[in-house]
Amino acid sequence: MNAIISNNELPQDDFAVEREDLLRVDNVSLSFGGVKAITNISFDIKKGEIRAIIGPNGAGKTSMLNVINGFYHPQEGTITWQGKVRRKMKPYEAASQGIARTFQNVALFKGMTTLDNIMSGRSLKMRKNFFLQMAWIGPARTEEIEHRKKVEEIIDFLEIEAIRKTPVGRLPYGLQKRVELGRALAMEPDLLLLDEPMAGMNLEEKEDMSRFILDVNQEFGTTIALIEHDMGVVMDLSDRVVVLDYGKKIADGAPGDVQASQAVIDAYLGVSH
Amino acid sequence: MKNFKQFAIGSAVALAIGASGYVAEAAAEDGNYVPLLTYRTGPYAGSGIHIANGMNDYLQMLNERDGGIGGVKIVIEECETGYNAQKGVECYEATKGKNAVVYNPYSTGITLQLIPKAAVDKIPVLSMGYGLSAAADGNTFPWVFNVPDTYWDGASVAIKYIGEQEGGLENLKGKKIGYIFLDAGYGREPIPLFEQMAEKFGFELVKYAVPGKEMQNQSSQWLNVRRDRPDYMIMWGWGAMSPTAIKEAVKIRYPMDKFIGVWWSAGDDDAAAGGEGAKGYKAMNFSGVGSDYPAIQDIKKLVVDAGKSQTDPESIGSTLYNRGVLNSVIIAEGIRAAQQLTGKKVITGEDMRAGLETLDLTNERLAELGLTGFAHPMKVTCEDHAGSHPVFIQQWDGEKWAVASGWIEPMKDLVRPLLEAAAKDYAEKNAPWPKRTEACPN
Amino acid sequence: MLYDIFIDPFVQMVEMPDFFLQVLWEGFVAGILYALIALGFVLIFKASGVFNFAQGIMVVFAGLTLVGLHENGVPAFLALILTIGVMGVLAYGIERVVMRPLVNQPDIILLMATIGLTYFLIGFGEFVFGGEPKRMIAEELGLPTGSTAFEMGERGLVILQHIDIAAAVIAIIMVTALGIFFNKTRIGRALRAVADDHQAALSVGISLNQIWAIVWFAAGLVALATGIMWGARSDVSFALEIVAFKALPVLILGGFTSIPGAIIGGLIIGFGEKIGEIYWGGLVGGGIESWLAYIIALIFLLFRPQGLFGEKIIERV
Amino acid sequence: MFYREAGQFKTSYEADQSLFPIRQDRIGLAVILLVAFIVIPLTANDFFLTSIMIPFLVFSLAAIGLNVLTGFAGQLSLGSGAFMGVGAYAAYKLTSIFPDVNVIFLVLVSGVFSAGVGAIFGLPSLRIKGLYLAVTTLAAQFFLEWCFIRIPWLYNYNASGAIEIPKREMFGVTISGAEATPIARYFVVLVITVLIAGLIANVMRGRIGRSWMMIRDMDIAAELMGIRPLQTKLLAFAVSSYICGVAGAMMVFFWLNAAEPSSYSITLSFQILFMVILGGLGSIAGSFMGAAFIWILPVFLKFVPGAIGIEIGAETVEHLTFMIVGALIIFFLIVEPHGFARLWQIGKQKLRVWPFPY
Repeated sequence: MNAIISNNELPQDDFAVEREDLLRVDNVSLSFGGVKAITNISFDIKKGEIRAIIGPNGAGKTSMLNVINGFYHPQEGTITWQGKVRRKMKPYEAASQGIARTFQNVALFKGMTTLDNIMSGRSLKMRKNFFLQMAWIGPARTEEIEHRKKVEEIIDFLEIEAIRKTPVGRLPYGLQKRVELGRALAMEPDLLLLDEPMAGMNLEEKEDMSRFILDVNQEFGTTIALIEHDMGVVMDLSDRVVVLDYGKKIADGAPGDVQASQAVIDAYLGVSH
Repeated sequence: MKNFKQFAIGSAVALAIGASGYVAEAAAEDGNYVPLLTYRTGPYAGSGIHIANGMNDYLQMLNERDGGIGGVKIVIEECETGYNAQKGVECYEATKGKNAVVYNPYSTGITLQLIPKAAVDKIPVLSMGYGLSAAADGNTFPWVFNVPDTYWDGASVAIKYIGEQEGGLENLKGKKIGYIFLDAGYGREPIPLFEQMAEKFGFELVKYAVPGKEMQNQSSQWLNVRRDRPDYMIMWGWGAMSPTAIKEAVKIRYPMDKFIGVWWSAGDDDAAAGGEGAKGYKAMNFSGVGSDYPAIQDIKKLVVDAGKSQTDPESIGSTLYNRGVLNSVIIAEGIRAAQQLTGKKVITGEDMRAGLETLDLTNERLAELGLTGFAHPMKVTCEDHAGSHPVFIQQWDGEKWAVASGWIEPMKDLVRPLLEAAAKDYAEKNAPWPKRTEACPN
Repeated sequence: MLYDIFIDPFVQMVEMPDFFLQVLWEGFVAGILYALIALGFVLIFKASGVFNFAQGIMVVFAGLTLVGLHENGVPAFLALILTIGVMGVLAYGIERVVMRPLVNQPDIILLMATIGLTYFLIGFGEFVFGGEPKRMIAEELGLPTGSTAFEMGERGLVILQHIDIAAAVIAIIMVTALGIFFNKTRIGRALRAVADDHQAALSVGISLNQIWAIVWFAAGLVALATGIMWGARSDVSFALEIVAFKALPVLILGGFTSIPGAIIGGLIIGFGEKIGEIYWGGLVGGGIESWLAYIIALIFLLFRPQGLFGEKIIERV
Repeated sequence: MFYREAGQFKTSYEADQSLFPIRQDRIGLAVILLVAFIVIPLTANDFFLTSIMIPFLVFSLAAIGLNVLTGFAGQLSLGSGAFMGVGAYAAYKLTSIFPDVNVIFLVLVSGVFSAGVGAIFGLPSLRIKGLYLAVTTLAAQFFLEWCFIRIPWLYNYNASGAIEIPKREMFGVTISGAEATPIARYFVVLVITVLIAGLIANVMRGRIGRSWMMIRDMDIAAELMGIRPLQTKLLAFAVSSYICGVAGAMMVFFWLNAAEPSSYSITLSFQILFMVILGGLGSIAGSFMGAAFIWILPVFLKFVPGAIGIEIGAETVEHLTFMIVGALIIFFLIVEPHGFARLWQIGKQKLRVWPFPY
């Protein structure tokens, strides 16, 4: 058996050693009134990598993302963001520090158009105050148009020009996922958290989405943390994989190694503990 | 379906906007147009219906019996306000163009809205025994009439009557008098006078406010009454407040003969709500009790029995019904006086103002009208549009009202200075308030 | 000032214990009546997620129907039975005309629909019965109307109205009956199933329409009981409708879906309001009853947003 | 056919983001403004102005105010009536303290007070949502109403407990008080309403408007995208209350002339809410349509039957009005829960593809 299975002291592979940590999670535990969602988990995300988080249903993957972007506050453990230990923070603070995400169940702003949804990703970057906005003419309009240009670039990139003015509630699921990705990209994040971006998609849509994720990573250099159930996609896309089961980390390493790990196979196939 | 929807909505909105602009503005040429701002709906309908019936039926009767006033019919139109000031203004705006001669808002709120408009549109406001007390000052408010009495007159009568019961006003010293009132302009209006009298006569005034929303839920107020044990209770209630208060008073076993309501809390239904226990409840009044008056019999015969009214025959002669009748008597006499003054048959609001200012309802005149003893003689002067006329106390015997005192004069010496000060204050606060330019017709 | 706020009220409570007891009793009775109104809300909210603003007007409508029938010569008990029938027809009508076409709409739309219903019933009720307040036919229905006084000490006196006692008894019977109905009968189980998940309930063959008609009918019965009790205290009139707003803070305290919560919430508001008004209201000029309940609910919400009996909500993404 | 945008190309983002990108809409708006500013003043009678147009505009503005909060930011409020009251009382106090300052300026300033009060009562919105929030706004409604009655300073210790609007002039024209002509009041109300509606429409197409809609549609996602929920909600409360406050002040200054506390009761709050819901949540044009419907329909029902010779008792009309308004509310909620604004859009879509069905 390979050493990567042991929980604590993990040998770093070559890829990881070269790059610096963007985010470190150390010994994090989270529980809801007695129910443990996450138990003592540590891992890191390196700058520029695609890091997959996998595990069976209920393993605590989404809870982990919620911890990372400040929506849940772990009872124990620390999170280090770009070298600084982060205190308890609000989700909007995490957002302003450069963490963006998409959601397992699409969380688009249903009453707004595709364009407005993606524009909403620019909120943090817009500054003009209420009174300027009321007047519209002048700085507020200039700012709006400037950001509109950026958004149009993203729309081009994701190939969703045709649905620009369509309210997102009317779009098919696959496109909604794409718009959601666009919205996260509009924030120009340092770290992009993708929560099952390909759930419920057919093969073709999955291929498109995979291509977008790789492009984002390579063209914009965005670090990506990815939760996904499709092992093929995970193995192809990600640089490193962390595996959770019942709120505990059971494996961490390069895709190939993880795939071969007995603990992972047990977790997925179901072995009595 | 979709098409139909748009069509329906589109045409409904278009029709509504278009047609409501062309609401009949045609003046009533062949009669004196009297709009009645009434309320038969809403939380105060319980009191409003009787008033509305009384006002309507008397004018109707004049039309039936005498063919109107001075040979000209009265054109009566009711407009429903629901005791709501917005709707009241709406009614006013919709009817004033038809050569309305006078308005009776029957709501302190609506009266306040109309007071400043009256001078501009030149249509007098007759707020009989309600509205702004200060409006009795005819020099400041030439267009507003609140004959026969203001609330302040009523407040002074209540205290005077209590004084009589105690064997003289000087015996009020050290007594505790509770005042339970509808927490609105209406109920708050008498407070300054009560406070002044409390100081002067040395009694303690305890106030119990009943919010309009809570008027059917007064147990807290009456618990407080029970704790404070006032020697007398005075009530300024309207609508559903009065019967609830009487019930609660019965419940805490308050001595009913020491519980005195203003003339608006003198409804038959109000007292009847208290059942057997309400026996002894007293209320001020200035309009006749019962239906044994020839004029009221005429109403019964010519209007109600003829099916020309919505009045429930049993309610004829009830206090609030008779109050409505008295209101219409004043309107009719005002029109008559105006006709005599101007020689015109169809009068305008300006004529009516002059007519009301010369109003002199003597005992002889009342007898001519078939209303002997229905009200105290009343007279309006240019200075005094209320006249501070005497008021009597009636008592509930378990089934009907019975007169329980003679006519009691209000304390004019106390009320009048306060009225004048209040009128001055009003004019100052609403500066620039127009000076009186209307000549005195007397 | 501080003395008036922190000490004097308690001194008064101790000095006049009979009066304090009376205040508590009045609070209790008011609380029971609030609870009855809240109960109507809870029934409908539980089964359909609709916040039924029309409950207040249903109280008035039921009371007016009862009194109106009696005034037209129908014997009291027959009138009661007929009124129950009318409430049944009303429930069926509401289900058919309002609820069914609006199924699956957002909460606020359903809320607005019930406000629309309120307007309609105000107009309809006044159209049929007229606007004047009517005396409740408590005696004719065999409800006690007298009062009993208990003497305490020298001047002490606690007066209990028999009608209030009857109200309390009826409220307890209704809550028990509803409890049994919900927990022990087939329809009750179906009702709880619907409350948990409409679609799942549909998929196991429960008829939503039938259930809704039943809860609206049950709410109508509660409204009738409330109408009789409240009507006997004051009068049956349209001004009573406003009392329905008091049910909101009660529901906040008790939770929107809990029947015992409605009762306990009602009692807390009833006691709180009366004690607050009597002992502290005078400090700010009285009349604080009109908003005290809401402020109590508001403060309560800030500390425990899920209500007394609700569980802490875990938000998920 | 007539409403077709084909051939209208936008060459800049600027043009694409304008309020009315389609030419026909711009023409339509121009016609409406022409009617409002020229045709109506020239032809309308006093009744039409004072009982229909002025209240309609005042209510439209109030509905826009509530729409900012409920329609755009998704926070249900039952307290708009009281916030209107705060504006009215503030404007009244201001004009009695500064009688020489232009009353329109004071009306606009009075909104600041209601904005403050609104923001205070908006504080719980951080923790409370939906119906629960409705209760806190109800607390605001009842508490403020109580204040209007119990704080005599607010109404200058008038014995009547009501506020009465004194005569005020601007450029030699009387614009408030009983002597002000309906035309003068109409113009004041029209200008303020159109102006605020325009400014709010601008806010709605920019960042702040979007941030409100983000909170409305998915508050958690909005927060994860960097929207500060408290600030955003409080801003919505403040802006909404400001507009309601100005509308409330206009209501008493340019329409009613006097107001009692009961003028700003829960009934008013409900009326405004009806307008917003029927007009369409999140639509400024819908606010106007909703206000027109809720205000004008009862007036229509009240006066038209009599005018065309149908004899119905005044109270029967009132009863029927209640029944019809109630039934229509339910009817419209059933056929189109998104209000007139959506119907209007559907209508435009139909026109666009006419004569084909789609």
